[in-house]
Amino acid sequence: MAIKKIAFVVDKLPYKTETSRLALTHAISSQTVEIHLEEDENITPVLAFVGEGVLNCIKDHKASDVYGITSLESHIKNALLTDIKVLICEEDVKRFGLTADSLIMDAEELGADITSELVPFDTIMEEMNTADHILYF
Amino acid sequence: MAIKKIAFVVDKLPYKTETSRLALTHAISSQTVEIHLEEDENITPVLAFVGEGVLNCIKDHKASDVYGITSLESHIKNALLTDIKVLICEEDVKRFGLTADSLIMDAEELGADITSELVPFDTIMEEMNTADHILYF
Amino acid sequence: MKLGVFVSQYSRENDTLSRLKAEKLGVILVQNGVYNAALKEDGKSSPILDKGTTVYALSEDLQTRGLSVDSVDSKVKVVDYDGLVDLIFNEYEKIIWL
Amino acid sequence: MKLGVFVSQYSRENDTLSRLKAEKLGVILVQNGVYNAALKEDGKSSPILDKGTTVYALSEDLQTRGLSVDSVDSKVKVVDYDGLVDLIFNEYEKIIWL
Amino acid sequence: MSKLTIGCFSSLVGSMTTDFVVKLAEAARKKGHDVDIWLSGNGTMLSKKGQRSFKDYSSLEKTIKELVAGGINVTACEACAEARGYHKEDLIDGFGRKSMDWYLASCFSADRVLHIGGE
Amino acid sequence: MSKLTIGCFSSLVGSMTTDFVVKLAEAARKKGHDVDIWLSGNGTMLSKKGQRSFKDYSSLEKTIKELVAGGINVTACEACAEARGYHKEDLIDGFGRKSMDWYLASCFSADRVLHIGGE
Repeated sequence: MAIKKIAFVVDKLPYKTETSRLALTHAISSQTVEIHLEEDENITPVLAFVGEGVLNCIKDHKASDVYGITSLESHIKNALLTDIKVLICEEDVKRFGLTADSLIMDAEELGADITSELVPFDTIMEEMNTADHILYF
Repeated sequence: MAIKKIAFVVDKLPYKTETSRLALTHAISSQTVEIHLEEDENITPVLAFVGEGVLNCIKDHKASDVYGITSLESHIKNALLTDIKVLICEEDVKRFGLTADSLIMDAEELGADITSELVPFDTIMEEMNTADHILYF
Repeated sequence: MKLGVFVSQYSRENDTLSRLKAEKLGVILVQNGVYNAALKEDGKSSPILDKGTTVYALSEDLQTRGLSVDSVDSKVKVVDYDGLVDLIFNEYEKIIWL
Repeated sequence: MKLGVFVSQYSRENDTLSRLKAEKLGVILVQNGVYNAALKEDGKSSPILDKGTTVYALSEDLQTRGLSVDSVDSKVKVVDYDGLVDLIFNEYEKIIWL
Repeated sequence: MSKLTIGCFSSLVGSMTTDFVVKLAEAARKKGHDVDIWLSGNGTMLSKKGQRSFKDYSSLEKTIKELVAGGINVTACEACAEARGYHKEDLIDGFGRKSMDWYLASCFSADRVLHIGGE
Repeated sequence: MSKLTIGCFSSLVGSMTTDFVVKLAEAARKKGHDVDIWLSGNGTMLSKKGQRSFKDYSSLEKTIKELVAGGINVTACEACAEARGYHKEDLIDGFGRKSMDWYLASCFSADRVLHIGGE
């Protein structure tokens, strides 16, 4: 069985452009990629937030109330719901004075089984190292 | 006679987006603005390059040869040809290790009478101060 | 001149802002500029707040990004779109957007 | 991993670049990234050139901006689009664009 | 009553700049000000008819048409639009299409100008 | 022969990113490589038919149609295009329009991927 790993790495702020949003929607589209592949082929996505990208993970976005658009928060929760590994760089979280309490760590209310993981940058680097391709958003 | 001064200040690099190009084309469009105004009204544009914006003024752009598009250089020369005051911040020029020799200082070959001026930032600040409106590109 | 400067990006170093001189200078944080109002990078609030100018931040853009009004530095005045209109017409004569 | 990093912007400080670790790391300056190859801001060449990695710059993007190949720092190898293709396929396995 | 001219150059579908412009114009109008909006560069995107409304994108066509009906002037740069393949028939009803000097003339008569640049 | 997939997300009319993508694809094709180009976000602009050619903007429609005729695959993100008001009939002949998973499948079979992000 041929499975390829693609690392989606987000280091841009939310809402300035749609960069981080497209990272999320493309990662989630791995759920339907089989229709384009052979029977024994698949893709495993891994999603990592680094640098200013970790600010996408601050919880309680009001983008929908204020501007009528889906928030990055809801995209991240959808990623968890579809069992995509979500990694957040702990050095950057610390640098910005944030803690797990202020971040989107789970999507329990949607019924997601997995949670976001705060990990050292080296862990994210290792994911890039073992990925077949890196999409750097 | 009511004349208003508009300061076009460029602090963005060329070619990344069309920002600096639009600053030039809008400044030059002051030449035809009378059609929208009363008989005794007019606009005096002043164009200033500051910060990384001064890099627009490096001469000898090959944008046309390489990518088939008008260069910022030809826009700046057109501005001089239409007698628009062109100011370049001398502190920034110095910071980037440039001199007047490496900059677009005139458009003699097109028959322009005026030249670019290397001036201290304070002079540019004073132009902003006396302008009616500032368009910061 | 009374100059209002919209800062729309999160960048703690802002060369342009630090060079501007005006009789009255105000900073208005919008879009990703609002991170400057709330984040303490390496434990320090944004240098933009220490220029001695009045600093405003747009409440709608704070909320969009999950930044509560409570998390905003005490130096910053929070305004909404209505408040922006009043700043533009009543407090400043010229406005630039960085 | 053999990682080729396209740098498309002029920014002397590059947090991302300084964190990346790879068995083989190369920097490829394109678009406004090419200013890093030629400018000496405050008399110093760009810190990006001092990372000990091989640095390339795209000749077409240098010329577009009025930067002659002669003005490029001696640490930088100048390549054209043809050369980029070879770098992508022969020198690196994975590529990212900053 | 004073006049505000907003030049919107940077906006991309998917960024929040057009949203900002529309909300600011709405708030200014409510307070009785005149508002001109100039769309240039990628900002001309806002003038394109028939943008499908998705939850991931703010859908501004309806709001801005109401603003135009309420007296706001929205004009797009003709050359910038054509360069993007937006022709006359693609323009939202009620919007204008002019050359760049229109923006300067609008600034001439404006009490305040907010020029939002290109990045 | 190897395959290069290029994801072009950032490109704006007026920036040089689409130019970069087209020139790189051309050079790779000349050396015998397969090339897939995925246009997403503002990159979908490149797929819009009828962009008028001005000297201030690189006009890529002719070049990229030749590349497609020569075997390069160019596919635009359907949702991103619709959100911008680019409908099926606006698509340049020979280009594809697919959902996002197409890009991942293209990456699956690619030897090299150059993903150009959004700013």
